[in-house]
Amino acid sequence: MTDGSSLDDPRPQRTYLEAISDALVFEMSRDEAVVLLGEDIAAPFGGAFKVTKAAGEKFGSDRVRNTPMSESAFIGAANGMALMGMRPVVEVQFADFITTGFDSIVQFAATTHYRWGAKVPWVIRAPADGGLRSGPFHSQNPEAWFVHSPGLKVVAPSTPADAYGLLLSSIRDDNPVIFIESKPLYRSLNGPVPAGDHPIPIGVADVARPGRDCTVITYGAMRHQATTAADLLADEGIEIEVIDLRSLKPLDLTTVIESVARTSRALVVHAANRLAGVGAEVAAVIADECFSHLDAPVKRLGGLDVPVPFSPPLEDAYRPDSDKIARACRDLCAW
Amino acid sequence: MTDGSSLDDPRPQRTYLEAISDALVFEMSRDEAVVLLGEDIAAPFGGAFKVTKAAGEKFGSDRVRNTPMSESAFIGAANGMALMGMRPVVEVQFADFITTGFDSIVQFAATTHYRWGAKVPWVIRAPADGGLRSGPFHSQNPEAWFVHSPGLKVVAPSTPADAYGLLLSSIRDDNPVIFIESKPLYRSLNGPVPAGDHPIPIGVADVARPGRDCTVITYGAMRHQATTAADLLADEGIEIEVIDLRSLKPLDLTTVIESVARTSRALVVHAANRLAGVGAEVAAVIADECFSHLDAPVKRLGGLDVPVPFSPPLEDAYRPDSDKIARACRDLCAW
Amino acid sequence: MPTDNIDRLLSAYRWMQLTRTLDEAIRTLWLTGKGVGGTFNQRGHEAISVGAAMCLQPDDLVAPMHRDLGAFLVRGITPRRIMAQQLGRATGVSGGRDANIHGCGDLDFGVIGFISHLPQSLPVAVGAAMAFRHRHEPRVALTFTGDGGAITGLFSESLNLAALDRAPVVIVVEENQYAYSTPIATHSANVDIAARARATGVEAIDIDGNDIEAVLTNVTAAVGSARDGEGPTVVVAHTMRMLGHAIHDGAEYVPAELLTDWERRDPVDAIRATLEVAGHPVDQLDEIDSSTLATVDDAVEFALASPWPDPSTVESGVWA
Amino acid sequence: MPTDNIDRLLSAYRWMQLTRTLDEAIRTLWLTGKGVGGTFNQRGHEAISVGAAMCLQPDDLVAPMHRDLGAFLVRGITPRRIMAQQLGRATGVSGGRDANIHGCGDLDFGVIGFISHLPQSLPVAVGAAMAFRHRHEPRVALTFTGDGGAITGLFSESLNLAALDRAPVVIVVEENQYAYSTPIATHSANVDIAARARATGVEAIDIDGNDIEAVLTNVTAAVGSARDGEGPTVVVAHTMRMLGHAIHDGAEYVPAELLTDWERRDPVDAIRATLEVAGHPVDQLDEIDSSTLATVDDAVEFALASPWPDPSTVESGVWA
Ligand SMILES: Cc1ncc(C[n+]2csc(CCOP(=O)(O)OP(=O)(O)O)c2C)c(N)n1
Ligand SMILES: Cc1ncc(C[n+]2csc(CCOP(=O)(O)OP(=O)(O)O)c2C)c(N)n1
Ligand SMILES: [Mg+2]
Ligand SMILES: [Mg+2]
Repeated sequence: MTDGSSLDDPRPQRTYLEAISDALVFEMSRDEAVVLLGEDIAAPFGGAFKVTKAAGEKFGSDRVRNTPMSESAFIGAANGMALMGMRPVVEVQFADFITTGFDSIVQFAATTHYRWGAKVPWVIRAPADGGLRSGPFHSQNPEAWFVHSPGLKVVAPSTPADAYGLLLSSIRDDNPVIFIESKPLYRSLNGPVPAGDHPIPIGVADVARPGRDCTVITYGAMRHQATTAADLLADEGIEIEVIDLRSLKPLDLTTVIESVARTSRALVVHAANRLAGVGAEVAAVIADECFSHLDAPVKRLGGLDVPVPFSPPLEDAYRPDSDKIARACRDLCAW
Repeated sequence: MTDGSSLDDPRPQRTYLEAISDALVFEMSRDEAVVLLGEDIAAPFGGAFKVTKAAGEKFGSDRVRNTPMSESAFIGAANGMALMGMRPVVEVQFADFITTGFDSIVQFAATTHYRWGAKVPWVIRAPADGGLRSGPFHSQNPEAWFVHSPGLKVVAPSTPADAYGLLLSSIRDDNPVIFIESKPLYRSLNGPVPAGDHPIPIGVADVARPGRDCTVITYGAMRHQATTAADLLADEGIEIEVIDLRSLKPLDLTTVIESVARTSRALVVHAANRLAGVGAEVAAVIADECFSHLDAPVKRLGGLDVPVPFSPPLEDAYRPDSDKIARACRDLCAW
Repeated sequence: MPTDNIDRLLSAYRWMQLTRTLDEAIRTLWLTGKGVGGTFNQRGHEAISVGAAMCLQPDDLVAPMHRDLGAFLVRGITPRRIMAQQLGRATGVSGGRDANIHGCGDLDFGVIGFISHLPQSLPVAVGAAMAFRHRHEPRVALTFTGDGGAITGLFSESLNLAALDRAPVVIVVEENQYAYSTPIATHSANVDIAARARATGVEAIDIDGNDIEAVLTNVTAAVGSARDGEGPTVVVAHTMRMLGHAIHDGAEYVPAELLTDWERRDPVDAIRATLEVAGHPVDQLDEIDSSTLATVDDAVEFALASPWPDPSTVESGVWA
Repeated sequence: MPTDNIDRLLSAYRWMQLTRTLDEAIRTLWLTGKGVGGTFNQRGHEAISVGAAMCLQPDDLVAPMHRDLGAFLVRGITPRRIMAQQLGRATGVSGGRDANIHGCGDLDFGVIGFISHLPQSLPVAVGAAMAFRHRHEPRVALTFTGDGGAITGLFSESLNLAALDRAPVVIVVEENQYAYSTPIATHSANVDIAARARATGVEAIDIDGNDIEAVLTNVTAAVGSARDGEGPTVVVAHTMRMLGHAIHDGAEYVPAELLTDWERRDPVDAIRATLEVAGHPVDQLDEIDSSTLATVDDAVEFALASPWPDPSTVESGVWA
């Protein structure tokens, strides 16, 4: 019940992965223009993580299409399909391989509407994040690159319901959307997901847990580390407000600023490398906009400035977790 | 005399471009292992900007080598050459095209030493920045992507002397270095450059102008916009300290923090897109480390969150300049 | 020559002369200091860009590159809009946002606005063709690349995708002997681009890119076969870039004899000669030339009198 | 069979058996829950990875990929270090920083540590070969890629670079009929990889990748010709991946008959049969098998007893 639902919630319980799979099937049923592209995604195999298996079984290989290992070309082809009115949803096998198609994303897709007004409505699904002992090339969090690139939207859900609702919105969005999925949540996280047509708007943060002493701003798998930390701290009498950004571009700064103006303390947390990460932007905005409200400096936690290491003790040292978050919050509250 | 030298300085006056060309020739004379790679760089043509013309004429096409339009492969080949003890200096024709070789940079070169201890001592020279009415694909400032990627160094000189001295150090550095050149300075900026062996260490900021009222932290072409703004403001009795970071990774935060602790006000400026740019990191660090010294929030100026537009009125609106800097400093000082 | 043929050639002559004249006008503006930023030269490429675009139907799609001024014109993007685009005006195709003929896209005319990163138009055209095929639409996508673009990995990846899908796409390679300052033999170990294309599994032919009839005939066949479900074709059109890579480039690296040789094969001269030999009245051709000149003069005037974009709009439209 | 040949084959048998046995030990550890993260399967690829690496001199360089356990071993990276690497221990090749056989590089043995992004080892090997040629060193670089890797743009770009420079590089393509779950005919419009390679301007040959003698003979020739300044060669070694792509993959998508067919062509069985037919005493072969088993057992024991990396070192060494 990591996302606060109750046991008698009538909505079906789905894993984070199933929620994504459901959203693909729902959108493909609703809109013929939606096709899926990626390596090994067609049925019966259904992709490295099986996210597209249900869609492939239902819609066949004409709409769930295997591609060669050619990220530049097939993301480029998605650009062409999208310009012709289709809505391709591309899976890069791991988020780490998104760099192989970088030009087609940040140079072509991102700039097209600004330059000559045409729409490039695709989604790239990027199975990201670590904690799974997968090493430097199967654990990356590439979101900051795309937030920095004008013309993209970037979404990073942390619950099954958000994954479902935000994927519906991302597919319907007329812009190229980078959809960052958190691999460690795929099968470990269950939650209620409303069946049917329930999009969640891009650009609205979620107050995952209210609190008055300090705001933790985060997204993805770290949302759950933050709420765990908040549980710990509640026992110590410290009430943490946890804000899940959900969308990294556009950023819902209104919700963040309102919260920090109230709590006067802020910690920004993400699993991505801290240095020049999305958290730097969020922290800089908070420090600016909440200047006269802050009782302590805005702090950040993120991955260290090294490639994501493989070995468990190294990866644990690399990666933020609930203990590190709790420690940082305690320090902030004692400031 | 943009860099504060006096007319009777005995050192030769060189343009920013000549200084880079000189550094290449000097290092190639000093060290056989240095070779240049890139599109159209060989003599007699000497590259899109002629930066490698002198080197090509002196050392021939064996050491100044034309490559096909294959950024992934020739940066990949530079990885192999560097691993074998050479010191390739790669020119991407415009910084904008660095994305085409992104994998070879952020995935291979950047991670190698951390993963298995081998050195990849190359430099990629990236003619960057705008203001020249060159449009979205010949005006980019890609540095933030590389600062966010563990394992690279990122250098961005703003004067002929710094370009010369930092390029010597970059070529001698045992790590992959992204060397961001500012195209608008190539031929417009003259300054004294010491001939011979005068490397400038990577990771040391330069106080371009001392002041007591507010610190402007910047780099590249914006250093000169900032010193111009400082001149303007001096007439109004406002004394701006201008810090030129020179290296973006590693960042010399000591110099920055010492300054802001003294002036109590900070403005971070760069020509690159502001959103999630390097300035966000710098601002977040200042806001944190100088928390109890700040009399006003840390502000940022940067490119807008759009592709660099072509038309002069649009590009001027897009890009920071001395007026915008002066205005922001006035606001800060009036805070 | 049958009348049909004559009419088609006359139409080609009109477009080629317009391309040539507009290009010369742009060049003049730049050389007299009235340009904004840089711009590309088109001379020598007129038969290819015009001829290939003429083989398409209105519903088809074209994804040009920087030597394809002719293709933009044939598709219906007016000289006024193009000239205003070159000069960064609000009335230009991209409203001053993109430079020279980059970003000159308009889906109303089935034209993709290209980016600098070469050859990014290629996978885009392949993807468009995949969409046509997926929806069983009888449409074709056509794109262009240079010899430099044809040595990139993206070229081989895009051809493979196209071949796997039997996508209705035609790829015209403008083999003009140079990529910027680099001769083809310096950048390509195998200069036989058609052979390289065939090895990926795509049909390929070589044609004389200065011969408009060769372009019209062969690209029409390629487009037809794509439309008939026969899959992609690469058409390697051999030509010579007669001026520098772009306006700033004097192309001193090109041997003078090479240019002299190719000057004799000028595509605009050649089509005119063909028409004259076929007995077409010279005064009618002259009449085309002078009306073309008037059109171009009007475009220049229009562009110079056009407003700059409003800087307050700079942030609008980054998202749809 | 001449003694020289027998000795070479015996040596190959030793390395192939070591590769097979080590791979099986890794598999066992993983299937019994003692693994860390994922790991790749090697079965079927032993003749290629071992044979190709055996054709190199100590000063040569190899840039392997994820099916090349044999190449790491032949170069001198010990089973202990590899097993400790697999288990993320401080004593592993990368000290716990990189996963399975990624990042298993050691320049003392002329081995490049590969990254996941395929086929990034290719341009690196080409660049190394360019360095050798530039410095007039009689050294050769050898690299491997799969059939999936051979359809990437980076493959064609790297081959072109190599051909232009006549770089002393040998590219072994491990054509194992699948890229993960995708059959070669689904990902490559032209499955004739050698033909594609030749079109880029590189010599190419096809060989039976399960026949160690074919690998040794042909790669030796390719390496020799590279060393003699004759330029690059692509060796397409045809084989079959006999298990899943990686430990988590049951490969249900592979037709059973295909595996049955190829089981009969098992490269380790084949070399043993060849040696037996050549009259080599069986007990001596059995003796190799049992000493190999002991070596692998020792490696497992060593690795399991090895310390984890010290977390306080996590930030060290990102820069040289
Ligand atoms: C990926 C990439 N790298 C570099 C450039 C810079 N550049 C612009 S045009 C050009 C040469 C293109 O040659 P070719 O494809 O033969 O076309 P041509 O200009 O000859 O018509 C180069 C290198 C680019 N546009 N894209
Ligand atoms: C650029 C890139 N995209 C995707 C992947 C994910 N991936 C890992 S191995 C693989 C298949 C490789 O097939 P092949 O090259 O034939 O080698 P094999 O595994 O069959 O030996 C894929 C798609 C990758 N490693 N690199
Ligand atoms: Mg060309
Ligand atoms: Mg394979």
